[in-house]
Amino acid sequence: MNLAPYRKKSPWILHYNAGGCNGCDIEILACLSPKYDIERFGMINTGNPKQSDILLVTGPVTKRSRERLVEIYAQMPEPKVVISCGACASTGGVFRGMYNCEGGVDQFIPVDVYVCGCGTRPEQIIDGVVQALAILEKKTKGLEESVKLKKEAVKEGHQLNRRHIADEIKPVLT
Amino acid sequence: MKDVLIPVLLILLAPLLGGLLYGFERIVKARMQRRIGPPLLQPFYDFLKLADKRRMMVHSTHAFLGIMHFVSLWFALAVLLLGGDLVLVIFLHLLSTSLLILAGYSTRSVFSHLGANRAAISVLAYEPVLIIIAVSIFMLNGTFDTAAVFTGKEPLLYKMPLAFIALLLVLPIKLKKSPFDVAEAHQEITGGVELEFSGLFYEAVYTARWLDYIFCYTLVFLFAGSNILLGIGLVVFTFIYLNALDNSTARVSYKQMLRFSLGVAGTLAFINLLINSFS
Amino acid sequence: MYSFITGLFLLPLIVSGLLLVLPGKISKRIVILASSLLAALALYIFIYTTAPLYVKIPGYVNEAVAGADILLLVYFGWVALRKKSWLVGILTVLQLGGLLYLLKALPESHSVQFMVDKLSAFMFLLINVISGIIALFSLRYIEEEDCSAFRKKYFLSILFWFIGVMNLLVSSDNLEYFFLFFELTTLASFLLIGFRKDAVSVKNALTALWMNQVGGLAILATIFFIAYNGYGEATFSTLLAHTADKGILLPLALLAVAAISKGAQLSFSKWLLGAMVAPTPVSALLHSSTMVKIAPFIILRLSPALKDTPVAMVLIGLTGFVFIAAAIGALAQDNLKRILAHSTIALLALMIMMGAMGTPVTIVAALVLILFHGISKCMLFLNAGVLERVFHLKETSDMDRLGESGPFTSLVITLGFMSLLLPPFGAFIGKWLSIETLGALATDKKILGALVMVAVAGGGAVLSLLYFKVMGGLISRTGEQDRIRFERTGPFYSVTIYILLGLVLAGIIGLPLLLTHYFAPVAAQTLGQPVPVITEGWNMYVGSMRLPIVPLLVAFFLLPVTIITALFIRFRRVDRASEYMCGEKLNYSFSSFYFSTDRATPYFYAAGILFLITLLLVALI
Amino acid sequence: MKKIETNLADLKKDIGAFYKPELHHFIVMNAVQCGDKMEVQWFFNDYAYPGETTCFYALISPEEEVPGMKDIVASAWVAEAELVDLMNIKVENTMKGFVLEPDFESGPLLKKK
Amino acid sequence: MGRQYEIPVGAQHISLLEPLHFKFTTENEKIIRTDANVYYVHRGIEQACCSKFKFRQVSFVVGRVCGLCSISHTTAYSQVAEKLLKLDIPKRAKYLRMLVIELDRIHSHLLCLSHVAENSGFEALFMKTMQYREFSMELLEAVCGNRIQYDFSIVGGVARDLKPETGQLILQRLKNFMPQLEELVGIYQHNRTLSLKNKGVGVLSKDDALRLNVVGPFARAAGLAVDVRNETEDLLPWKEVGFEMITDTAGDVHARNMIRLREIYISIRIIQNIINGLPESALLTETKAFPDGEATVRLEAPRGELFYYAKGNKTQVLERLKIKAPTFSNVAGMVHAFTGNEYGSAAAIIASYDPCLSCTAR
Repeated sequence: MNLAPYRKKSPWILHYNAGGCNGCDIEILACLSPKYDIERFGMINTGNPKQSDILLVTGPVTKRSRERLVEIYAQMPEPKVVISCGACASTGGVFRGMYNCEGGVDQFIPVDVYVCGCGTRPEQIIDGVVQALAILEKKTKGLEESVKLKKEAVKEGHQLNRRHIADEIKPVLT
Repeated sequence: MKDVLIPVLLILLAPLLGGLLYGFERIVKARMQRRIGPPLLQPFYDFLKLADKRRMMVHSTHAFLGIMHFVSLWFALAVLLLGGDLVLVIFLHLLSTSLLILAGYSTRSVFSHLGANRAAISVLAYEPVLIIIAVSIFMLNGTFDTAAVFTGKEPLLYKMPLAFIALLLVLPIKLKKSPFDVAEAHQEITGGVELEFSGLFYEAVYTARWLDYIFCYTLVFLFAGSNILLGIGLVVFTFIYLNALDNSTARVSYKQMLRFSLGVAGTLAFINLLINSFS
Repeated sequence: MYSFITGLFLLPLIVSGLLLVLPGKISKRIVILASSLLAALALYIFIYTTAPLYVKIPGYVNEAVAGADILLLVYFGWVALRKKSWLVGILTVLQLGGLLYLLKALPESHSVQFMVDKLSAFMFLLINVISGIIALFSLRYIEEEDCSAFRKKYFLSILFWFIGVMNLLVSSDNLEYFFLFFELTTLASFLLIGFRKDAVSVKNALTALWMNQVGGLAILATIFFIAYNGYGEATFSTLLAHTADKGILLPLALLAVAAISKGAQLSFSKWLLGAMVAPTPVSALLHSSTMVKIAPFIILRLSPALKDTPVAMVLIGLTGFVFIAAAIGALAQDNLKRILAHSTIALLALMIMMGAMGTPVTIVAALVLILFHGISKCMLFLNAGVLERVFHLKETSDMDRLGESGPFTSLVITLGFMSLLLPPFGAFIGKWLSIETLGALATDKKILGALVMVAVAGGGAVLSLLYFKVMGGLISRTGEQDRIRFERTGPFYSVTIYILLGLVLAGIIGLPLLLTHYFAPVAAQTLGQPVPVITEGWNMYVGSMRLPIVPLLVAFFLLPVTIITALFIRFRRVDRASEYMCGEKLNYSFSSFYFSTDRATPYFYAAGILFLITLLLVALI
Repeated sequence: MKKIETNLADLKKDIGAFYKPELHHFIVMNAVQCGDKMEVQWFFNDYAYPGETTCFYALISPEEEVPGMKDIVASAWVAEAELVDLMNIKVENTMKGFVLEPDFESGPLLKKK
Repeated sequence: MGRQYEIPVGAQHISLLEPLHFKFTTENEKIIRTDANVYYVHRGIEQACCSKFKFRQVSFVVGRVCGLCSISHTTAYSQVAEKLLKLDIPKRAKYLRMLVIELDRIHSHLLCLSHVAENSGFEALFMKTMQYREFSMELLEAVCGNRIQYDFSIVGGVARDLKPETGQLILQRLKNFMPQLEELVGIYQHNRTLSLKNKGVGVLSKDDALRLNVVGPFARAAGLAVDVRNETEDLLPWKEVGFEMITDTAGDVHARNMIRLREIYISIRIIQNIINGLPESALLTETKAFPDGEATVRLEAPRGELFYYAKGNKTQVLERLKIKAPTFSNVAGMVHAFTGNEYGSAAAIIASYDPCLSCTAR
């Protein structure tokens, strides 16, 4: 039985602020509110990586949050998509090149949807999520290769020990 | 034939009914919060999606206990619907809860542990009340068998209104509804014992919640005896009451919950027990 | 049959003597041989006893018994002098005075002194099988004890002596004999509790001594009142023959006091809690098969007479209170042995309550509880010993790593606690039968029944919280360890625990059989009325209570099988993820809820004393 | 803004004499590079209207250890810990690593020569 | 292991908007010690402002210090730059700055209140508050052109003018909002379970507030009358537009909720006064000078006193810029006020501080 079509009917989101200015975070919160009501799409803000499908990351990745970002990414079971919300999560934005910023979520984990804006609007976030759902349907269940993870892509059906993925993060000095 | 067929059908369809009930409840809740809410079949979409996830767990003991929680809860529900002994049903339910609590304890995860601690406290809060209610029922019927309640002439509600109120007061604890959802407490311990489950293993715990709905509403239905109309009325009333309560209260602390449940609900059930023993 | 019973009486005593003189190597074999022989004898007697067997004893033995009594009391007096314990002194003087008066005033008895009926045979089974296992366990345990070689032999010797005395005690009909053996068990426990000879041990041993002496005094008073009322000889049979008489209430109440003191109910609970200082096999012995089980035994013996008397009502009230008080007290404990001790007190209360109610179902419930509580508690205590010796753990809060270092021990302790709490274990069946019968009591006795009902429901919930707390610490381990390897603890430790585990699990499957063929006849003979146990399709009826077999059998697969499978199962092709710690990778310290009941304890004791006074007052009026 | 000069030896005495919890509140501690020297500043403000900002400052060389203010101003530890990491000065009883990861170069706010 | 239980909250936790890490050491879920790590968001803005960006660009950078109170940051920076340039700005610009600051305060306070409700386990109230909050976001969009990150203040004045019809729209929406605000006050004040969760929880006494130098609603709830709007008038004429100090005495979460709700009334009054009495003048004062000397500026952000220190050296790039955010002053008080509370209330207490760590860490 092909269950892939049901993935997009029940996307549970996890939100992580990797060092942003809060602007996008409150807009994510606003998405939950009655005006935008993201639960229409079956979304729940789980707050728990182990039961989430979509990771919403905001903010340029600061040095202190980079390992936490990879850790919670590793704790999410595939298939999963990552949405970088806002300019700084996508590229580093105005913070790019600052001494404590790594600049952009895609430096660490594979990102599927980039949502623009500073700060990004709820409509844009919802649009990004809907685009992510289309990607989610096509995803495989293997772990994806990434810039800093230094992990080979893992095929479906093989056992993977995720316990030490974040240990392999090496600091990048700019 | 009919006596057996309906319970068996109910038992087999329990997850389905529970899922529908849960989906409907999510809509009602959303409407109460002036939102549109998810579609009615949302729980089943969740179910199918969870089955599709890559499998992941902390360790095998933990995952296995979660599955057995679902199995044993279904079994407890079956015994209840087939007219089994009420005290035995309560203890079987305790057994299934205890498997989940043990699963919570079995990992070295802080929130899972905390959730298990709180779930154990919740057991302390509602179990004595349920047992007292069961004994009150025994006094009226002379037997603990729920079959006798389902076939009884007069609805229990007329004889034990206080016990019914006590049941209503402890149901939010069992169903993890505000104000007594300390065991789940999303903002505090992110789901408690459910936290470490994922994918297919979480599915077992997630579906067990649907069974818990059926279990609790069957307990409510007991108070109507053989009067099906009254039973449906009670269930609808309880449904509305639970959702209204959920939407108008904040979560209290576990100490306040324990004090309230044992103090108020326990006293009500006890008074009802005394009344029953004197009448 | 006579010879078998005599063997059961004399074998432990002979072994006890031999162990003192023979060298260590041979004594090991003797212990193994004697334990298995005793178990076999007890099993044989239990299976083949039908009608009560009366044993007459020649007159000169009576003299010897009287002499032994006096010797024993003199020894107590000497202990009182040496340890400067005025309580023991006063009680000894009182006892000695009473005994001498009775010896002088009472006529020489010539009737039966021993009566072996099914209840005694049931107790034989419990005493000899469980104590034998404990003796095997002690062989290894005592080797690691820090004391002289003679003291080690002495320890085993007292153990067997204790078994012998218990065997005699549960079969004596004559109250004078009963008094002697009662006091001899007191002496044995006094010696065992004080075995380590440090200040705390000596103090707690003295506490045990004087508290149990109160019970002895109560027995002496019983004998006096039986004579005073002119019922004839002071035997249990006499008491049961005069059930209709009103004057019997006082002797009954006094014997109940004796039972309460032995059974460590409030406010005598201190001695059992203090007994923790002794080597762990002693605790196992005291809690599971001997000593405290005298309490439900006395009540069961008297249950036909006790039934529906005011004394029984007070007793039910007291035990209901003790059940919840002990459960709450247990919640505040951290030491594993103290937790076990509190739960023993709570369950003993339940057994005494069931005995005092005296209906067929309750007697069956009491028997089930006595047997399965004995097995489970013995297993738990022996594991506590293993923890102490192998893992050097005593506090439950230190045991959070046990699931990693000692998975087998943690599994067994988990199962042991579950067996006290959940379906389908034997102890649960006993508890369940009690709740069901309490419902009937509440219909019958209104307020008392309702109150006791609440106490049992509340106490049960508190106990389940406690067991969760302990099990939670035991079962936890990190995700790093997915494969379980059982630890090795040594042959004597593991074999005994395997046997007990087997007994616990066999109890689940064999329970229907045991109920129909063994428990029901025992209860029938004890009560003097038939106890119907009918199997009908998938249901079993004990009296009016229905035991559905299917749910229990399924529950058997759900719980013990689940717990054991959960440890061994390994899911393949499933990813291992780390625990969710908010993305952090720090180590956090764990604990559980704790509770303090220091403030409530004095009130509990005061309430216990109040109940005791009520008990005597009710009997007098 | 009122600026009062002080030195490391008199610092605690001066601030202790000035700071009354019910009259002033501590705002922040700051450091500015002045050539080879470092100007360390402590800002206080009145609760009254119009509130005036008072700034104590001391010129130190980068190796010198600045006395901690924690016993006079209970909430000063946050500001001290931050300055230690960002400006690479030494403050009594304050460890590095509160603001920055251990692997980072010290004193990122210092102007590079 | 003993009786102590260490509970982490953060970096990622559902009750937190921002990454911060609390380690609560608890006994029976009662907090006995709190360790806080608030520097997850440290990005290095101060250094960038003094090296990468010219002083006129900095006002857009400091706006990104915090998304919730970006107008306070840009305004405070503009003011400190104007002080360095010795610039006087038009009165209409001052009024417009106050208007946006107060609108921002309304949205920030409502967000904080809804977050407290959510973390107290009162989901319906969270939804309700968020729903009512949307009007302020729409108004801000109408005034500044963006829902968050307004970039409204620039050095020398403001970037956009307020059209009269927008002013009328604001007045209309505020009038519609009043009954909704009454409803919220009723719920926050009287809901029984919410008071169980909030009353007497997370208490900071007045003495501690003085000792630990806390600011903003956190301090005002403890009875400490500290509000920059009450202390200075040289830069923004607060008293002219009807500012009023609000304090409470209880110092608990409930008091902080009430302070925020009552401040919304004051903000509404200020906004109405500003729109009704908006002076006509230019929006911007131009200058070609470079910043020189040092200056400090204090401004009341929604969370309390915002402090800017700047030093110029007659070049395009500043010598030093120091930002002291309100939460920076509150960290010591925050860590202090957890002790003795239930862990179950911790999330609600955190939300009631309304911590703004992205400003604190910069």
